[in-house]
Amino acid sequence: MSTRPISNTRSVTGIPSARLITWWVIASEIVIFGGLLATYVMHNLGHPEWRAAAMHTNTWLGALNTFVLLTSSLSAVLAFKAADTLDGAKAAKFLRLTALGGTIFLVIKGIEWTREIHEGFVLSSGGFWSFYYVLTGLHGLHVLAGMIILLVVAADAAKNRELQRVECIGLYWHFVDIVWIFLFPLLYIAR
Amino acid sequence: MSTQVPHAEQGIFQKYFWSTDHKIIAMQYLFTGMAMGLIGGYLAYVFRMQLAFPGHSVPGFGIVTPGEYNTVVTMHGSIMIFWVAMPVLIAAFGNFLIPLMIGCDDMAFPRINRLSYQIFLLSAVVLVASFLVKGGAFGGAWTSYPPLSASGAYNLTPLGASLWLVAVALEFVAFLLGGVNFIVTAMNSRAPGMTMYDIPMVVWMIVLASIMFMASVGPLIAGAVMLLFDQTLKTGFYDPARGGDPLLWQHLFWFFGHPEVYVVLLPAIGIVAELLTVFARKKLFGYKTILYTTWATVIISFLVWAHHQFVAGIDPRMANIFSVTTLLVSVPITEMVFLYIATLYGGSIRFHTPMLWAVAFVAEFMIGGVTGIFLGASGTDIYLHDTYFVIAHFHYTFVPIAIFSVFGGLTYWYPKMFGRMLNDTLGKVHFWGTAIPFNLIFIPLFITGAAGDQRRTYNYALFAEQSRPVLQHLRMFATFGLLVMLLFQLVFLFNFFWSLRHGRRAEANPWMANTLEWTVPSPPPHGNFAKLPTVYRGPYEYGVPGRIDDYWPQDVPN
Amino acid sequence: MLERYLTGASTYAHSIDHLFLLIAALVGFWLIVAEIALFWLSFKFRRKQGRPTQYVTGEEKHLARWVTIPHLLVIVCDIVILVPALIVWFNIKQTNPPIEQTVRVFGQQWAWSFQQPGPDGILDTADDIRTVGELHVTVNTTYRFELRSRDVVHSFAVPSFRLKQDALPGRTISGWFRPNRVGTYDIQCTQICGIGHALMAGRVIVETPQEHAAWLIRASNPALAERESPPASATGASIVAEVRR
Amino acid sequence: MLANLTVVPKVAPRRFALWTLLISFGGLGLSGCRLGPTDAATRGKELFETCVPCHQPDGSGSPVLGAPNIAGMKEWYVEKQLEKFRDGIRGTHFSDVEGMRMRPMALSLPTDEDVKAVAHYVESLPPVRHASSLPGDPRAGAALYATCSACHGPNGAGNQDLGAPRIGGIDDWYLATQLRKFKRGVRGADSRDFDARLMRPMALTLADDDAVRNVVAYIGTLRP
Repeated sequence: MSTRPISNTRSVTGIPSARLITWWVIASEIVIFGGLLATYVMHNLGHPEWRAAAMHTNTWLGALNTFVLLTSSLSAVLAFKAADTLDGAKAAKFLRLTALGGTIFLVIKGIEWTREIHEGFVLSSGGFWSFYYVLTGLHGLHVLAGMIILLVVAADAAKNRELQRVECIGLYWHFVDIVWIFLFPLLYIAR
Repeated sequence: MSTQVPHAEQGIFQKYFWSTDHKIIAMQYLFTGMAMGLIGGYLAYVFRMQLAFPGHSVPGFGIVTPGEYNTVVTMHGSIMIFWVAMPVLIAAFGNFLIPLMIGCDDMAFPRINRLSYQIFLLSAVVLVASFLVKGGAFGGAWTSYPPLSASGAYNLTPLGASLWLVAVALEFVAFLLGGVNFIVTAMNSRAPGMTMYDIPMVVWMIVLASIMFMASVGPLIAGAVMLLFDQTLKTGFYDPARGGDPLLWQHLFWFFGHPEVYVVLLPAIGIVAELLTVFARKKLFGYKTILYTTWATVIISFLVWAHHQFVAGIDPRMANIFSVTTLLVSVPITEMVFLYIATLYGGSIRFHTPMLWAVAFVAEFMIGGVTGIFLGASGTDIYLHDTYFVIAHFHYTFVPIAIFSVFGGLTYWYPKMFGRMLNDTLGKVHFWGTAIPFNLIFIPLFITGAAGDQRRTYNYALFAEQSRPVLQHLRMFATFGLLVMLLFQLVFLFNFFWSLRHGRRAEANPWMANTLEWTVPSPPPHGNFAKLPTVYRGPYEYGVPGRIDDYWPQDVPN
Repeated sequence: MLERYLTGASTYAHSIDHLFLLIAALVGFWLIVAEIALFWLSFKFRRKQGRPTQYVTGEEKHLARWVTIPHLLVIVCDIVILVPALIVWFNIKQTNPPIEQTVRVFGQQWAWSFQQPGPDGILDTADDIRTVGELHVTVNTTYRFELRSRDVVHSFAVPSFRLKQDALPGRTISGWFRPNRVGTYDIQCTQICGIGHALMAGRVIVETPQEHAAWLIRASNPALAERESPPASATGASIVAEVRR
Repeated sequence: MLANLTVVPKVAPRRFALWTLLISFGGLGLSGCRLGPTDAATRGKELFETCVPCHQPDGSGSPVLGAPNIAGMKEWYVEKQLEKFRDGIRGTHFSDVEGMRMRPMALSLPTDEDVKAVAHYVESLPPVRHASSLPGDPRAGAALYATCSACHGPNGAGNQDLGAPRIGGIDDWYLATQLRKFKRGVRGADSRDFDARLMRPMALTLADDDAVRNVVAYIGTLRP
């Protein structure tokens, strides 16, 4: 790529621009998920019958997914530590491990969806299911996007380039993780 | 890691369509916005002609059927706010001014910037394409209330409704990307020595607008996805028969929609602050106070949204709270306007075209502001809600915002953008030909609104009270005003394109202004500054006692 | 003030009109003061040779109070407006005066229809009178309306009554009005409801008790009505001609 | 110090602006001439745009919206029905949901001449036939149709003198809906609707909904 503009290298606040913009992107994502979750919670309070629908989600698979995602976050932290010591190859290894975690998450999510669709619960089967598919689907898209970025960053990091990006994608991955931490109890446990 | 590397000669496509240079991207936003503005103006012409001569064929359009009328007003509203005011005020001026005014060579993330424009362009293309699909473009008002918008059987523009939502959602994403870039650039990439209070007001305002946009639009993006699913996948988020709630959309929409007004207002008043100080040769009266009042406005504007829904079936007790917060928002805004007026005190005012726009902005915006009180007071809103009084009110805010301040800004920064001066005489002809007819359009509409004319009505013939001849004459008068105003825009277009080639060459600082963009050649070269500047003082040091020059650029050591 | 533009025909029309007048007077005053200040300053401090700019930061106490004091006065005016505004709102939307009659209002694409008690005076009995586009009420009687929508959001508005309330599908929203002037008034739909939005016209006919009783007999006995002249509904005569008239 | 900003350029833009304005005003004036009536055929076609959202560009209707197939319907009948809608004779019954959607659209036609123009255009549309959508026994319906054939003709072609429209080739779901409306008095109850008041007792001879479907199925076999 061409050279970096000066504006990108300046840091008046003391926070590197890359980290700063990651935080702002996460902030805007929080508003999107926050709005959706708040809407869901408000509706859930007004519809006691949704509890019955929520009984059909598989708590065990959900819990397993929580575990998978938390583990992948751990490897994202390890990748950041490796990048901090300028060990690009190691960072890349951990990033790919994180992406693998994301893949497992999506596979399990896919199994869940398949089961639910087989049981006849689809997007249009009522309020709870509409929210369920929209929330998990939107989250799944974020996981997918995160995985792609993880792999791109890993490819660079393996050649010891752009190591500052390891931290940014790590932050983003934690955010995706935390969104799941909110989704899991709301969709699987609160019945 | 250094800039100032001489860039290889790029092809036309590389230079104008694939550039990461903030100035080119600003121009892309500006010209896209202007093109969309022409469409929006044409639509206004169509529905005003229909209202003045109902049932007659409108020259250049044909007979306006009820369905077409809905489409035309819906698209006029959507285009003017989302595809004209937003791109021009925030993106075009933001992209052009922020790096230049804070003294750096580009945005912090130039490629994100390019991506933001490309998504925006895509959204504009989707919107324009929606005119061509079967059933025509969406006709359920720019507020898009479900269940009307949620079902093709109700709105009768099933494809248009979905395309409209897709276009709006894409537009939001584009401005989120652009917005985080603005915020980070202004936070991190300022020239050495530029403290928070040395930032020119317009940069502050664009950044605050971006933060506000970011904080308000999220729920609506989620809401738009839900509405899209209601339209296409038969979910029931907004369908009361299936456990949904039509009011939910109204809350999500107005939680965004009201801050959105301030999102476009803030850059406009930022531009006006620059114009007033430069042409009055005055320091801005109470820089910090203006900043605090802006923050107050930003915060309060998140708490007023339900004043659009007083009679929408919300709990009537809630209306009291929102009535109070709505009148509360008038407090900081009034203070701000007073400070702007006070800035003129003791000045030495030059009435060049940009200054005319700036003063007209303040004068007209005040009318828009005070008429808002009638609508924020819940008692009178029962009667005035969704009448032409509302239309006249918000046009008295939006037209100064999206037209007056934009023309002021364009005439002021034109030499910096294109390296040539606009013709001042033509500029003044255009100014008077816009500002006077503008009042001719909307003052009659206040009266028809107070007489009960309801909005989005293509023909009042079935309403005995509304088809009184006097009201019809007022409508015709408003249409006359619009025609005159539209014609005078030709003067601007001519001036704009003629001056590109034939205008007098502009020196670096033709207006004797202080801010950093005037320290570089006009137009600025790629990379902006030959030597990156250091800032020694605030942006509005005009008429400082003891100096020979009445201005004191920010980058001059003493 | 609003009376000049449109007749008021219900008991609360006056309170809204007075509130409008109060706001107009207060904000009008401030608008004029501010506009005069703006134009006077623009004129007074226009560029003159040999008159330098004054260096004012806005922090100076003696100057800042020219902004602060008017600003405080504006806050006072805000409160003066707010209190009556909330009172008017409370009286119209939050109180329930003693109800004498009930009428059910339905909005649908694109007509207003009404269900009223028949001669027995009770709603939801066999003799209920159902009308489309026309509501007959008695003058000086307090009506409670129950508003419903059959499809999309509509807004039931009678400008002469200063009455406006959105109708939401799946919900019944009630309110009240008390007409105090005999005559025929427009019913509008003020919330966009599809391509027929502008044509969703109705009329409310405020009658004396005698007229209303006569209408009630006619309406509840269709056989009788057939022998009389057809009811005056919105005509299909040239709508261009109506505007020109 | 800013005095030299107003510069007289080489080409006088003032003169250009004047001409531009003059030409534009002139153009507007000329275009104003078009405000007068255009020829009826063009106007009918243009006004048909009002009907398109529900009845579709080819006039073949939309069952979802309850909009009948009107392509090729006779001008006299379309005009008569539009006038009935405009006068509040049709589309003003409390239970006539589709009629209430149609009435405002009929009212949106500016003049009676415009009604004629649209009706003329509707007749000029090539008729469209849809496959049947309701279950019904055409053989059982044939016997019932004897009552109808007196006015609507043995092949369902209609009879203008008797005010009977063509029913052959009309979509079955629409015929069934209208027969039910006649039976319930949703259509034909207005004292001014003479044709419909003739039709109502005929519809009442159909004993139940099976009879309605059967006769509609038989009408579906007619080729007028």
